[in-house]
Amino acid sequence: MHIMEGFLPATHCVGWALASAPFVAAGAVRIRRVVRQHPEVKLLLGASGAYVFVLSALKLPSVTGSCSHPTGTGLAASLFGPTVTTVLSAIVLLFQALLLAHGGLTTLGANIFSMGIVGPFVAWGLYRGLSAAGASLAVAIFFAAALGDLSTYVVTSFQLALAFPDPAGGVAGAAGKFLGVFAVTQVPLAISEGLLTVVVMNLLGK
Amino acid sequence: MRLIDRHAQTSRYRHLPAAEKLIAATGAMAVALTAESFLVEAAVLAAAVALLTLGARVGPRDLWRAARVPVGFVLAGSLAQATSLSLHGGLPSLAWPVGSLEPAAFVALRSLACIAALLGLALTTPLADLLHLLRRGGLGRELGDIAFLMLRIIWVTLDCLTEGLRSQANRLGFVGYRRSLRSLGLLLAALLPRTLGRARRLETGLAARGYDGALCFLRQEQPVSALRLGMILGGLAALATLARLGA
Amino acid sequence: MLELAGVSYSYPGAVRALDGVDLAVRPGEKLAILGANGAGKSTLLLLLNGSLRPAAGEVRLHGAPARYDRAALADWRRAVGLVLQDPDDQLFAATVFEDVSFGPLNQGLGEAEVRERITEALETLRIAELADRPTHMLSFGQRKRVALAGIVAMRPEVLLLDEPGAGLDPLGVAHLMAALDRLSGRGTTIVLTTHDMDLAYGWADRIAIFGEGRVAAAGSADAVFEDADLLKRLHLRRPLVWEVGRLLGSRGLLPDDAPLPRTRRQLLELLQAGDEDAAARLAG
Amino acid sequence: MLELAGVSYSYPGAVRALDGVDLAVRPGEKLAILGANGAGKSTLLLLLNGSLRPAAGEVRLHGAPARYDRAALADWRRAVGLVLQDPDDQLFAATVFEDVSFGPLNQGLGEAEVRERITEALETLRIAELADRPTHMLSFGQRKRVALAGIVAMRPEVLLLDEPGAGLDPLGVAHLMAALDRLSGRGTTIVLTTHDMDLAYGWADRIAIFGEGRVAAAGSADAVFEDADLLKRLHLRRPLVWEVGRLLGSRGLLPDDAPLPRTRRQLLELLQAGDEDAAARLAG
Repeated sequence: MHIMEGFLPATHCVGWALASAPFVAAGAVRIRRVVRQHPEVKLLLGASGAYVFVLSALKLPSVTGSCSHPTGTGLAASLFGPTVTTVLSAIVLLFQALLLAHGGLTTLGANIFSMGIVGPFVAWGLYRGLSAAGASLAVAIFFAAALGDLSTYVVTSFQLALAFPDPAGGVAGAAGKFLGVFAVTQVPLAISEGLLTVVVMNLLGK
Repeated sequence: MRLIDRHAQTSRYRHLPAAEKLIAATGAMAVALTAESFLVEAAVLAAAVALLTLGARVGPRDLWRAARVPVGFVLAGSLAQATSLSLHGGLPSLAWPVGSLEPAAFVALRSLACIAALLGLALTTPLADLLHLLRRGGLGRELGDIAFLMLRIIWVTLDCLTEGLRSQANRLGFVGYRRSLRSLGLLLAALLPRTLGRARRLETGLAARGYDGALCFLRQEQPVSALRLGMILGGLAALATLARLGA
Repeated sequence: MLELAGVSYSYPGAVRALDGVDLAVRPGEKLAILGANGAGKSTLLLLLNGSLRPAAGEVRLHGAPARYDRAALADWRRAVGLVLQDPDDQLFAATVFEDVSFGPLNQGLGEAEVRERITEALETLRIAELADRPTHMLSFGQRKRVALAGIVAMRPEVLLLDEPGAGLDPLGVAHLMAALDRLSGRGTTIVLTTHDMDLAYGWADRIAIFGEGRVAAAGSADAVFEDADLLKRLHLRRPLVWEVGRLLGSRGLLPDDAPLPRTRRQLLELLQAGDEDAAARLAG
Repeated sequence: MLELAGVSYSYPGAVRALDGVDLAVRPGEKLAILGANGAGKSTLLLLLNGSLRPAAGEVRLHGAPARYDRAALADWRRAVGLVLQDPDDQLFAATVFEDVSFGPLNQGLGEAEVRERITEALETLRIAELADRPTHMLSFGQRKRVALAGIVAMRPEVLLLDEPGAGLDPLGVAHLMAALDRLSGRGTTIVLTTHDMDLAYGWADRIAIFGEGRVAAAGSADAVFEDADLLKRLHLRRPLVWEVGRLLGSRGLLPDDAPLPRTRRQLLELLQAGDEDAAARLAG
């Protein structure tokens, strides 16, 4: 779920950009090092990024019948690792803003934080954790991808709540509202994305 | 998916320097984000829409198609902002608190103004032109190259995806939720090795052209015009003044 | 049985691709649609199976105007199968068997029936031995045939093929056309697009010339290839076999009672037969 | 000038693709390499420009065995340009102009020189009007020509082309072959692979038949197409123009002094000329 252009106040835009910057920079430094040692990785990374973009531009059928775009971060994180995924997601989010008008330039930092950092790291952590705890591969992948997607939506709702706290319920109340408004599309989407990722990883594992 | 790009590639403003268009769009966004008056937001929105429809001659239907997803988000988000959630005996209840409508409406208008400014940039400027600015302005050689390769491979991969979806639909792959999910899974799983394979073949293809790890190419672009830049900055200054007066 | 009436279509932001196309496909026929690259032949096929919806005009299936709701489209695609040009866009599963099973399984058929369909389709295309092979290790010609088998296994009444011969070597084309003849023999209506005039001439019952957004001529090969100006304007040229056959005929060099040759083989046999006639005359 | 001596190569996990290939490319010639799909023609070209390294045997450039270090490869590719079959494997930039500039820039040329090279290459391919167009909005035929322009702008001595005609309609092929003729006229040596026998027959100075991992025959078209058994074994067939020309010649139906026709146009003109001869005899 993207926060659209102009929706966040200027201070929040700057704040989230600063919060995301270290993660993107760390990933960029790592990519730069790998690419300098193995120049052929550059093309593979370009293709991987294109794949992540196409993935997130796909219309996903959802159990409620509505259609929505997956984040793709769960699949991307399990294929390429969270650090690389953060950088690729940052570029993908920039492309989405300029090719689809989804998200925006002023909200890029906030969207990178939810979709490029929290999502992939939650997915990656869950995948590692559940696998280590002895869960089957399908279960680990399902929860990693579904909760990775869901965490993006939860973080986005909190970002909105921080910007627009509820006069009565404060930030927590506002978060509840935003979670509620977008739940109709986002919860079924997370389940679909989890299931889809299981199908894809099963096929790729063959 | 290709709507915005198609407009950007064929726009009357395509050949204006990307830097000018970027300054105009981000400048307008900056004014909109810092202003606190409805009038200024409305002025930015009106200016961007006028430039798009009258200047760049984007049809109203295409403009709506490009804007509908972000506008949907803005409406839902502002609705949530305008209402108030409180707990009464454990049950959540919604209310429309007095005075909540105005700030919500302001945020909605501000967001629409910024979306219009973003579209003003996106519908007139090919993404590659903006990537050039970014590459020069700190994105770095490696990431810049990766972003360019991504852009090129995205188009090729999208063609494969469209044809794949079509072929699966021909074989009734999207009848029902379970089948749809399975079909999409099959398609994505087949697409990954294909996309990575393309990267390998592209490596061979570029090597035949002397590729040694750096993607260099010559650009044809108009130099930034002091006159146009002055007009853009003048317009932005006028908006900023309006914002100050309004506040 | 399948009909376009005044159909127009254009891709967003592009010049009009189809502009008032009328075309009726007759039951059981072999119809070739000829046109230069970019003439809109693929668009035509996508309209014929409901993948695209016309901006104006209508598509009729068994006489009734086509509908574009989910259920109607599913029925339509059961009746009208479309094979796209690039096989790589159409193969998804790990093995040939699995890939061909995709359509019949989606039709909701039972396992025994699905197996029978797969066996039959692979048999028709003479690729039974490939059943267990991974799809990514097939040659281009094999992949083309597997993609076709995936549609054939759904037993459509009408089979649409977009440039079936493109990228194949002569042997690959011959294999594919032989399979189409077997399908045609069993009553399947076949429509294909091609820019290979000789291929169309040798194979089709009826030819439609497509260009400038509409069907410029349709009918028997002889009628259609008569109009040299039209062909030239649409960047097409007559089949070489047609040209040579005509010229030889007009010089009286072909046996009087023989029909004009339609395939390379017929042409060469007639020429050789002429040789033997001459030899016989010399000897006698 | 460019030579394969006893070259073998196999892809990991696959049967041997090339098995002791000997082939010498002569300066300034137009050489067509004929073979069925999957015969290994593409592998051959990749070996000829150093993209693959032979498992056995050696590649010689100007008489010296090729080396595979970075500097040597750069020189090699300056001399020997390779155009792949799928243009999407060779294009990477957002616009045609930018894309064509890539090769010359890699050669270390100055900006003015690069601009001149681009103009010339686009001119040679008659696509000057595409300079500003985004690569992803070009048709397949246009992408093919842009990919070729990207190599032509590097002014190689030898130009290698993998299936240049594949996927193009007759007009597209004609445009491409005309561009190759212009390049050949300026002294560029051209080697292309194809499975279109008529294309090779009409264009090439010399033909190499490739199959079963080696060069089975090489020489003039007339010599090479003589061996019907070999062609059959390698799933190739003679050009139709060759067959018809021979049969007509053997029946004395072509003017005695005229050489056998090599292109469709020559064949048809000869047949028509024969018509007029006959008419003249009747009138006289």
